[in-house]
Amino acid sequence: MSDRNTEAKWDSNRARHWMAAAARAMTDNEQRLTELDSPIGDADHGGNMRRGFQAVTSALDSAQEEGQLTGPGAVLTLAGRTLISKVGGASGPLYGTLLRRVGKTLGDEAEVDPSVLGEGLRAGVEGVVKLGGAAVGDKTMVDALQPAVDALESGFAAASQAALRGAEGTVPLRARKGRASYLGERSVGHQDPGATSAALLLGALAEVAGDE
Amino acid sequence: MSDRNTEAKWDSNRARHWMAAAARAMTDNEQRLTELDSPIGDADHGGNMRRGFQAVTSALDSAQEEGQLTGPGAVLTLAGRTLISKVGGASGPLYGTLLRRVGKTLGDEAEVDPSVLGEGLRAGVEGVVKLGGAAVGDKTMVDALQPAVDALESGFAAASQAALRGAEGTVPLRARKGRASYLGERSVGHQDPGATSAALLLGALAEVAGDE
Amino acid sequence: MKQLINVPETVVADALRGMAAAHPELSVDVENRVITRADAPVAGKVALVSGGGSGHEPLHGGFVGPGMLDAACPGEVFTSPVPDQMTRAAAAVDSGAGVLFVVKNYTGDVLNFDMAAELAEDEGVQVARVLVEDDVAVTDSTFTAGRRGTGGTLFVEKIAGAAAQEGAPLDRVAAIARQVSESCRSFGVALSPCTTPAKGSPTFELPAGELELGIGIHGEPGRERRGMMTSGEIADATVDALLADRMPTAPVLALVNGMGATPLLELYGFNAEVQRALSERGVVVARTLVGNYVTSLDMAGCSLTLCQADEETLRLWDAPVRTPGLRWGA
Amino acid sequence: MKQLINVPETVVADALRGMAAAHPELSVDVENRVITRADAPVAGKVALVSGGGSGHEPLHGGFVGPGMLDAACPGEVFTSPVPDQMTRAAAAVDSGAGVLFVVKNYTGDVLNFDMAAELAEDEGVQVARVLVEDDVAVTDSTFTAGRRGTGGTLFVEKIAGAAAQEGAPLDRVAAIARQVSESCRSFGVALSPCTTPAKGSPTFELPAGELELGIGIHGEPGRERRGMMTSGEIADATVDALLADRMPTAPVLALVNGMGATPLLELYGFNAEVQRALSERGVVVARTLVGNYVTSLDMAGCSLTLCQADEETLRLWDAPVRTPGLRWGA
Ligand SMILES: Nc1ncnc2c1ncn2[C@@H]1O[C@H](COP(=O)(O)OP(=O)(O)O)[C@@H](O)[C@H]1O
Ligand SMILES: Nc1ncnc2c1ncn2[C@@H]1O[C@H](COP(=O)(O)OP(=O)(O)O)[C@@H](O)[C@H]1O
Ligand SMILES: [Mg+2]
Ligand SMILES: [Mg+2]
Ligand SMILES: [Mg+2]
Ligand SMILES: [Mg+2]
Repeated sequence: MSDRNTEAKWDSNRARHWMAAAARAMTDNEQRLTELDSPIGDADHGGNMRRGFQAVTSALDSAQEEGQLTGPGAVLTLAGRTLISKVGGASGPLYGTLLRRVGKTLGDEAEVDPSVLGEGLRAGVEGVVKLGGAAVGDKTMVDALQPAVDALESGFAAASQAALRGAEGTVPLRARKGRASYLGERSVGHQDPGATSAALLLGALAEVAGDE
Repeated sequence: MSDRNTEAKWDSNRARHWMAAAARAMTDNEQRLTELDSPIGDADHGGNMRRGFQAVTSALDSAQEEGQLTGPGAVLTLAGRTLISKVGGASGPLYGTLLRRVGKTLGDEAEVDPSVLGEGLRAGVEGVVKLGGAAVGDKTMVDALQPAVDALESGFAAASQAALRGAEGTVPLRARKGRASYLGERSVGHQDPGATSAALLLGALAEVAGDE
Repeated sequence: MKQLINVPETVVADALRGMAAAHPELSVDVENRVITRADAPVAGKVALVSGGGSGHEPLHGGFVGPGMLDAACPGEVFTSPVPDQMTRAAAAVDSGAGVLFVVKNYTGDVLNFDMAAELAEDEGVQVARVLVEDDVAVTDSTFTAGRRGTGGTLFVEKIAGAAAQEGAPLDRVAAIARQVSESCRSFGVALSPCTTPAKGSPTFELPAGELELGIGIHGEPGRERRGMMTSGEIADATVDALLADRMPTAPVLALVNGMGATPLLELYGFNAEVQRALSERGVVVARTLVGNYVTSLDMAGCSLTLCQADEETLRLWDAPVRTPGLRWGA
Repeated sequence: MKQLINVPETVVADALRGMAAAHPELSVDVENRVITRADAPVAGKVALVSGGGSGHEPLHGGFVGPGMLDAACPGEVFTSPVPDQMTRAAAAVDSGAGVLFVVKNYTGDVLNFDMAAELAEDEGVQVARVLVEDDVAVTDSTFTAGRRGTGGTLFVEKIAGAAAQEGAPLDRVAAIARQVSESCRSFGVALSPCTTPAKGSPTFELPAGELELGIGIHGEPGRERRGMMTSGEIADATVDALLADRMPTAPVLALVNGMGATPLLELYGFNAEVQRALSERGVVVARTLVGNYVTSLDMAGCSLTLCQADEETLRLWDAPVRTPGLRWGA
């Protein structure tokens, strides 16, 4: 994945493409996410993500038709609000908060620099940490999100790579947050589903950042 | 099996031996009877027969201690009453009626000729047919009992053989009585559990008739 | 299948001890296997006694209480009880107004209850009997033991129980019971077989992707095996089977019954399809009961019972009932 | 495992349509997934709102009615509902006396209910919250998301519901709810896993001859796997786990709960062993409820909840309740 377009501005279309790519990734990986959520969770993460991001794309389509998507901030704020009001579970409020915070940071501008989007992501991940109380190493989505924003300086592709490595790095961890924590030692040896979907979300970002 | 002792009289001890041999046969074949009762019934015939005949032997033991078993008629009447009050299901009243009728026919005598026992069996099977309304060919215990009493002229061993053949002959039949009848055509191809236990009961009789 | 039991031999006795501990309003004779209302006999009231093999809970023991049964006799799993239980129960609950035996039509139940009726009458108890035979999956009744008694039993016990509670005499209670029994039709479907404690393995094989139509409540296989169907298709097939036998006119009572292992979530979803199927065929339902009431151990599946009511039976259906398994009204 | 469904996507909506058809005393908003008492808001009464993932029926929707909940919000299967449902429910049932949210302690439920509380308060509804966290199988709470909310939820909803029905103000209802919540302890055992509609296969593997101790109600595996045990051994292990955490003094309420696919016959038998185990350890039980109340789809198994009561909570427990899933009193 090349970063040739990482300097290009982010407008509402590009933000929508990110959400569309995320929806595709969640749909394609629904079964895998649910399988990961079975041994250490309750087997609903794939459905939650697919349902949530599909709701996001249709909410964005409607808002676009009505001319409400005046900038990338509006897109991501609506995406976050939609996740909160359609997903449920732990992941709905957490991902919803993440995207809403990104959107809030981007504000009302019609387009923003990639660095502003990066700033937004940092704020978003802070929001996730504040809401969920998880730290790196607790075997949650934070284990993918935090390394990703830490790598943002080197571009979105690097962030996506870091998220992937972070997700894979959850395998040996013992969970301390979320449903997997109930298993204690038995949570070891399984990859965290939320960290995996976080890597998909960052992957979709890198794809859109690099391809346009 | 030889009929060398078929001429010997039947007293209360010999009747008790029949019941004890029947109890052994039912216990040894419990699983088989239940397996037969699974595809075309409700998987309880083995338990019913084991439970019933074990109750019979303990009732007989108590009655013997109290000196109440003055003849084979008393033994078989008590056996029948015990089956009625301990087994339940279709087989409890039917086998209970069979043995009670035998006992009633034998009356109060201290011992009776084998031919009187044969007469009793004929009356008993009549009682079963009257109570249950099944005819030969309906795929029930009557398919073993009726040929058995028809063969009684040739002795108990012959009756036992006829019961066995009758039980095996139920395989191709379509059931018209009892639980198996609900299956219609699908009852074909399975041996009737009650006919099978009837053959065991007659087998126990032949054993005791021939061995003493 | 694994079971939450000690040993197969004590399953029924253990359950009765557990019922006794949970229900002080019942009097449970564990040794003799008779469950009665603790306040029985109720002066002047006709008493209802039912029973059958265990494994169908809450039927019948869970239906003992004001407005329904006065006593229940649980047999071994899937084995009808013995006459001694029924005569003992009749003697315990008879106030002198007589006893109605509610009997599901199975050879064993019929034979044992008939023997008990004779014995009880010898002891001076006036006995009437109603036979429940509602399962339309049993066709060609002349070549079979006749239709099985299944879900309709609940309607007979509830409605006749309400009549008895109101003080109707024995012949009236029996007449109402027979009318309800004749007005009930049931049809059942299994998605998985059940496992009896004694056998310890499923009573029949049902591969993934197949179901059995027209099953009974004793783990016996049904009349027909088909490829897996949706809840809507099962509702259509079930409703068609019932209406082909009898087209009820309003008011109609419906029991959407789970066989034991089907989650309530699925059962309610099935009810939505049943209501759609019925209304598409012009049947208007006055009352619907959804739940696990006439079960078959851990079988997954469902049955539908339709009961053609009239103003009087509808009123008796709505009358108060206070049992562990069914409860409403004051 | 086969399921009685149309397609996984419509399972919850189908069930709500089926509930609506069966329960005219409830008002079911299928589109927005809110179940309320048809007579809500009840003037002057504090309203109780609960909710959570579907798959635990009758919890919570089956507990809506006089004496218990005013509204329930069902999420997708095993997925907590969304804030919109809760704020909508709160607005529908608030009479001005305020709303108590009864929340089971799961990250998702807590986050969504907290967001809803903020939104509802913005809209002028007074909201209090009680967290149910009764599952002693979750140890080392500091290294986990904390104890799960399971069977204790029923006690909280019933007892706080009775207080609200009697006219207690919000702070009092919330205080009682918290007291009950703190007094409940639960422990669950699975004999077989469950199958979610979306996954279509069991959520974990449990070979013949093994069981899981310390399971939750979302198909998640437990803390420990053991060789198959008898009902008596399971009762001993369960009671020991509960009493090690808290030794209750009289009066004690007990819920012997089935996980969904365990026959009532087995559950009553298990209750006999639970009562034995408790009395051997000196615990006297004042009330026992046996049945499938807080389930996990088609999981076979059971859980035990003990609730330390006092004279006041015992009285509120005995107070009338009229819901599809729990009903007693006038
Ligand atoms: N407190 C938390 N902070 C951050 N992430 C969390 C927290 N709790 C759970 N998660 C994430 O949520 C994922 C589970 O999401 P999902 O299955 O959709 O919700 P639920 O656990 O409610 O079923 C976990 O894999 C984990 O990554
Ligand atoms: N009407 C009948 N007449 C004679 N025998 C019958 C009749 N009905 C059933 N049986 C016999 O009873 C057997 C079943 O006995 P059992 O399994 O103990 O009782 P149930 O059918 O009540 O479970 C059948 O295999 C059949 O041989
Ligand atoms: Mg999950
Ligand atoms: Mg049988
Ligand atoms: Mg039987
Ligand atoms: Mg979930």
